[in-house]
Amino acid sequence: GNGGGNNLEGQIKIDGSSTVFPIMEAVAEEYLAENPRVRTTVGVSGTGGGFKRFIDGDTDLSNASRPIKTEEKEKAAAAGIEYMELQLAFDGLSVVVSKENDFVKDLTIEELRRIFLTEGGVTTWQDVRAEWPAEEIKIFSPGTDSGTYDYWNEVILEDKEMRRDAQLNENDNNLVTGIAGDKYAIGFFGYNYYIENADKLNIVAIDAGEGAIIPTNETIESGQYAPLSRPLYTYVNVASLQDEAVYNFVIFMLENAGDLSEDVSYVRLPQEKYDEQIQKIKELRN
Amino acid sequence: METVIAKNKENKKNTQASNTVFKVNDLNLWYGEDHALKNINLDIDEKKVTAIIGPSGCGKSTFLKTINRMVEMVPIVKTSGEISYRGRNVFDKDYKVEELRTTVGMVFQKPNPFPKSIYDNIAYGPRIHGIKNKKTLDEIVEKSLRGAAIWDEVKDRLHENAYGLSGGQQQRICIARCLAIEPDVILMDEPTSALDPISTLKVEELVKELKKDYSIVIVTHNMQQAARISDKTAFFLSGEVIEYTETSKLFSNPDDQRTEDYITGRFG
Amino acid sequence: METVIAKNKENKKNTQASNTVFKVNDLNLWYGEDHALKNINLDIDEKKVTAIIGPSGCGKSTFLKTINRMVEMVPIVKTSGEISYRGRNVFDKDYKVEELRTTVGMVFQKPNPFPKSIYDNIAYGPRIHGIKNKKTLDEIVEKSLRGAAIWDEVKDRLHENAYGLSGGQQQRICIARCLAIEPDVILMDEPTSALDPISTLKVEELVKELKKDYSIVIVTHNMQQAARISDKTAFFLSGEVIEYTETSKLFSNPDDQRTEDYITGRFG
Amino acid sequence: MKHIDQNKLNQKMKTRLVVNKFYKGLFFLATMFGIAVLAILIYRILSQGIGYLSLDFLMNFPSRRPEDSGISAALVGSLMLMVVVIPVSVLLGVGTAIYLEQYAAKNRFTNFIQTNIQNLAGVPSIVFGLLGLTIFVRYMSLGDSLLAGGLTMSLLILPIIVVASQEAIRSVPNSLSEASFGMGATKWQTIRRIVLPAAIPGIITGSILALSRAIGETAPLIIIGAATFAPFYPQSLLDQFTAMPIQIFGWVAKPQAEFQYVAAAGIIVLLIILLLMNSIAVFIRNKFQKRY
Amino acid sequence: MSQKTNSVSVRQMIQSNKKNKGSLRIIESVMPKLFLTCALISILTTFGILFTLIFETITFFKEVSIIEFITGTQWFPFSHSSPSYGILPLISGTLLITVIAMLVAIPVGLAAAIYLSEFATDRVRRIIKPILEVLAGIPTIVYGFFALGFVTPLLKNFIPDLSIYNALSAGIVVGIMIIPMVASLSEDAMSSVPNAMREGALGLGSTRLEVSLKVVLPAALSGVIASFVLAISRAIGETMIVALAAGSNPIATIDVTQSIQTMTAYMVQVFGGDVGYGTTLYYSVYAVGMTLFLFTFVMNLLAQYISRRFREEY
Ligand SMILES: Nc1ncnc2c1ncn2[C@@H]1O[C@H](COP(=O)(O)OP(=O)(O)OP(=O)(O)O)[C@@H](O)[C@H]1O
Ligand SMILES: Nc1ncnc2c1ncn2[C@@H]1O[C@H](COP(=O)(O)OP(=O)(O)OP(=O)(O)O)[C@@H](O)[C@H]1O
Ligand SMILES: [Mg+2]
Ligand SMILES: [Mg+2]
Ligand SMILES: O=P([O-])([O-])[O-]
Repeated sequence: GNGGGNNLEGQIKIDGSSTVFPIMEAVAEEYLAENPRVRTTVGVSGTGGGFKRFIDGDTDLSNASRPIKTEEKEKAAAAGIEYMELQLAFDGLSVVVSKENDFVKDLTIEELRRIFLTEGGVTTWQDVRAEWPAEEIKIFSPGTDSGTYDYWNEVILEDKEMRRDAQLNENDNNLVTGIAGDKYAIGFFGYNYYIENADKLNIVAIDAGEGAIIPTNETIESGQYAPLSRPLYTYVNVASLQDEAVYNFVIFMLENAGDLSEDVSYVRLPQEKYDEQIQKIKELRN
Repeated sequence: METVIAKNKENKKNTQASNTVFKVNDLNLWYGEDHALKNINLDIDEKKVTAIIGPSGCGKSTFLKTINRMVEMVPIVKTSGEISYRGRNVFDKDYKVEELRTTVGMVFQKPNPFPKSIYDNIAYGPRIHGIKNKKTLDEIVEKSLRGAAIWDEVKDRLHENAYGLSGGQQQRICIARCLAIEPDVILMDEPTSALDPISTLKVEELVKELKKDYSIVIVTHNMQQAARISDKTAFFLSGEVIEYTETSKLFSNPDDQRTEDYITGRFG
Repeated sequence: METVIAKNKENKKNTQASNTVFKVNDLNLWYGEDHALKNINLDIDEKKVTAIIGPSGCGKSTFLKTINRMVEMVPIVKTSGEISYRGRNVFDKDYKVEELRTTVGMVFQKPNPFPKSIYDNIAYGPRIHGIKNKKTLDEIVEKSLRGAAIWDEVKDRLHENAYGLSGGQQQRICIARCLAIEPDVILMDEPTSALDPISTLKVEELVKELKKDYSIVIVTHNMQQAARISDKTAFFLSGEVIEYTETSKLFSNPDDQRTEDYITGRFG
Repeated sequence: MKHIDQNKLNQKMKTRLVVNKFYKGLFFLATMFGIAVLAILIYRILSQGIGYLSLDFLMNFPSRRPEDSGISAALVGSLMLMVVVIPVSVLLGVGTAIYLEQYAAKNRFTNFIQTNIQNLAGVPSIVFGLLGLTIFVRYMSLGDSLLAGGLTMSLLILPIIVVASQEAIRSVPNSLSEASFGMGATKWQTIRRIVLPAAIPGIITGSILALSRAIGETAPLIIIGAATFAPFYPQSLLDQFTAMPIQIFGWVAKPQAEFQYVAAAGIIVLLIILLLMNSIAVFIRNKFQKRY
Repeated sequence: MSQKTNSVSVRQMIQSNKKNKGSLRIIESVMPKLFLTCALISILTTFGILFTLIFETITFFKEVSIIEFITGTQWFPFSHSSPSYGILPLISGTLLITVIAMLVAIPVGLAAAIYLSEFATDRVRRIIKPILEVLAGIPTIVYGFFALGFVTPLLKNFIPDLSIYNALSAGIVVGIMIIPMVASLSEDAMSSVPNAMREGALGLGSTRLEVSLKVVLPAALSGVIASFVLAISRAIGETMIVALAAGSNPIATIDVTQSIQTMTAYMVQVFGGDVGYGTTLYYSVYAVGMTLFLFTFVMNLLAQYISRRFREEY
């Protein structure tokens, strides 16, 4: 691509979603190999935390695992931050239980709701389905600042309150450890964490009315794994695009996002989507 | 007091044959390379006060601490020779130091009461030896304090901290503490050197009193004191016993020129 | 050495009129509430050795430290009265202590060389007073070490640490260190009390030698020493000067009964 | 009546000696417990991490691929952090110690400073993180830069350095300063030429131990927001940075199991550095122990 | 004056050097002020901490009632609809960890102190003390992984019901981390008991154990207790171990097999996700930080009070 020219210098600050982090880290790493003098930092503040810094003008790119919210849009406008939304890959929120858990194979959206909501009134697995053991359910969830939580909150919880004894953790690996170590635990996180830890976890098929579906590259890309598959974004500050290094980086990112996403166990977008976005960036720049 | 006397009368009968408590044979001691005691031969008599004098660093304290094996606290110490206490070699493997030190009490140069009440100081010894009965302990405390001639001064403040006492009183508390376990021998290392003249006098009188019941070995740097209170005196010089004889003889008519030089103040 | 002598000859001319270096008038000193020096009146003669004796705690060290105002390092000290050094009151506001202490040197009870080389120990004083020239320093070091009668013992190891020396050598290093800034008066606080007899002898001889060039005030607990080396002796008792006179008179025929009691060993 | 029965006493003596022996063994085991834990901990980390430890690991920047990952950025970041921490904390710490030991009068105010320092030494490191975030990162607008991180760490270890330096200064015998004053030296001359040189081994030892604490601290850096992926060497004090504990923290959060081993390799490097610092400190302490 | 050495008299040289002593005088008066400034920085730091905490905590209390904060029994700040900010569960979690840690650190640390001070030979002490110092110098993040990766699986063998994140494992490891501190501070206190005291007791036929427990330990008691209190303070403030191994479940429980959350772990949780500046959540960290600070502050003062008030006079 035109990412070459290792005499480019500059500084790029990226922050935001932990879900998107592995993709962006891969992009930054590859970019660095070609442009060793561009100093790129990628933080992991969660989608919401990232947007706050983005709106403060602290960062050039903000990764997100959900689209920007209306109130965030308004704040950005108030702060005079112009941005552009870019999609990088697909993710499928994966609902998992421990490998030791031999009874939960699939769950309906309704059941998920009952398990995760305070008002669901469920405390043991038996309360969900009578044939399951009367053991207390332990719930693990990404922290409330994460886009993953927001997405879950929107499509599953419908903005009602999650059970208060849920363990919230910003660190997805802690969720993996927590769920893997407890036969009666359940939780959810990004597709790649499931793929990387498939040996420790059982995936739960989700039945949204059209039969139980498990997340795979195909079901996610096709949208069949609904409603839990979602696109992953990064938002770029338009003003930053004037900076040669940032511009160069964004182009490089879009050119390589497909391969790199798969590399880190996410699902690539159709190639036209990337080309279209590259086009838009180039137009913006001119 | 009565009991002590009773007991000791009894003892006297048993041991009348020999009136030697300690027999020291060819004792040598090294601190690492430093030969601190050289071929010491010396018998310590029962119910007598034996004084040890000599210039600083000649090994007086070392000798005293060897008798009750306190010197073993210094890790680099090596000894050879024999010290027999009432016929039994104190260096014997199965002679426990704790047993030896229970029968051979010690009073130190600087008064070192424990930071506890006077009562607890005295009761310490009996307690570790398993005496728990309150009444017995009370008796022992009173008897020991009387024995150390300090009962009247402290009887109303037994439960105050021993550190509230004057140096001389503290030293007598330490002597009382030692008496409480009814030792056979009492070793004293310059017991009055940290005391004022009046306290010194009191302790000296006490020593003279105590020898009725106990065998006493006393190290002193004060020759007048040795002359005043002891029956026999040993003169140490650079780790050797130069002369050991009746106190009156040693101070009036010593055999050795070095002894004479020392007691007339020509060195030390 | 030559320069010292030369210089001092010169000095002698200037000060021949008065041969008093220090005049102490009605000096009182308190440590907080504790009245440690009481109405001291005392003149210190030039090129003489003045000894100060007295029992422990009588204020000897305090008096010495007051002369060069070292006592002010204790924050609770209060003084009244006057000490005039060559006609100038040392308590004067504009009399800088550093200036005073440069002309009035001090040697302490325990040898206290700096943890530096012998050379750096001696050169310390000149250096802090701004003498940096290597050759000058070399000369001063040699001269001072000779003056303290230790040059021959250390001349081959000037750059070794002073702590490698024996106690007696260290003390002479301290004296040399003091000589290096060519003081006028030297104060010595029990300079031999930590030394063995042979080292003591050497230091005593040195003092006798030094008085040719310096005025010396020496505190000692050893009356024989005072008698051997001093010209005048002051006897202190509980912060007061009991008697101050020619040494020979004080030791043979003291005016005061307490002096007599002390020098004959009746107390202290 | 005789209070002490020789037979009983000897009987009792046997039990007492057995009890003594038993507890001696018990106390010894307790002492060994810490050492055993240390051994297990080191063994585990070595066995996990040694495979990833290589020259490449030391030279590489972080990577998404475990086998390409390296600690160099974090290592340099930690060292650069020290570039800020060492001058700031040591100068302030020794200065404070000199003031307290040599200049301060014994009054309420001095007492207050002293108490204050002791209290600061007990403030949890995460609270220092909040201080750094509020004052340096936000109020002084230093952002999550080396300077902000370094200043935060400096304040964190300042009390340790003060206390260690005070002890070192206090252990210089008074007789040495007296000798110096006795020659007409001024206070500062005495401090500079006599007290400080004699105290310096103690000061260095204490400072190294304090610095090794700063190198291993994680929580304050998390609070002030040291970056997770910063694949470069900081060029200036205002650059963002990553540090070893943060890098290790990041690796452990990775989905791939291999990164646990990478993290272990990172811990090995961190521990080696700490061990080196500790050994230097112990060496200095033993070498210069009590010479007066 | 001698001709051989061309030097003037030292006294004259000193005299003439005195003229350029002006700069010396200035240094002499500047230095104390400089050092005082250094000392003032430490006070400034304290004020900085207090100011920071108080200021932001007040902002927090404008949004959340202080009564709820102190008396509430629910800590659920993440809820979008109805967050609750009762700090009790966090305090309970903190205390639970502290108690477990102390149950490990005090007996083991004290026993080690007694061994080192009263039983060990000089050589053994010289070897063991530096090793313990190494143990104290290991970064807490390393201990955190150790707790999660080793101690928890180990305990799970005995307690199958153990949550993967639990108070027990974190508490034990915090305790282990603190052992060297208790051991070395207590050992210092015991070693400073004069030998005369030991000799006195040994001379009465005491065993080493009796000397240690009946004479030395009582004499050093205030120093020993002060070391405990400092250790408690340290346990309260410990962060990375609990953040990694104790979980993030703010419930008030005494069930040590459960996941809990401490004050420090909460702070890391929030900042690990870098909350936005200015939100209630953001300020809540300061309120928790303030509480944490008060706890440790009281402990530190207590430790100082104990060691000052009950300083032994032997
Ligand atoms: N713990 C020790 N380690 C090494 N050497 C020692 C020790 N204690 C004493 N010594 C040496 O043994 C010799 C005899 O010492 P000791 O204390 O027995 O003399 P002393 O006659 O009691 O002297 P003083 O009158 O000063 O008490 C001295 O040379 C001393 O240096
Ligand atoms: N720094 C101090 N603070 C308070 N009191 C002191 C101080 N130094 C000495 N004193 C008191 O002043 C009195 C005189 O002490 P000083 O040291 O001058 O006696 P000394 O004659 O030199 O005794 P020694 O022969 O023991 O050296 C003593 O009562 C002592 O307790
Ligand atoms: Mg002795
Ligand atoms: Mg004196
Ligand atoms: O970190 P998130 O992708 O869940 O915002």
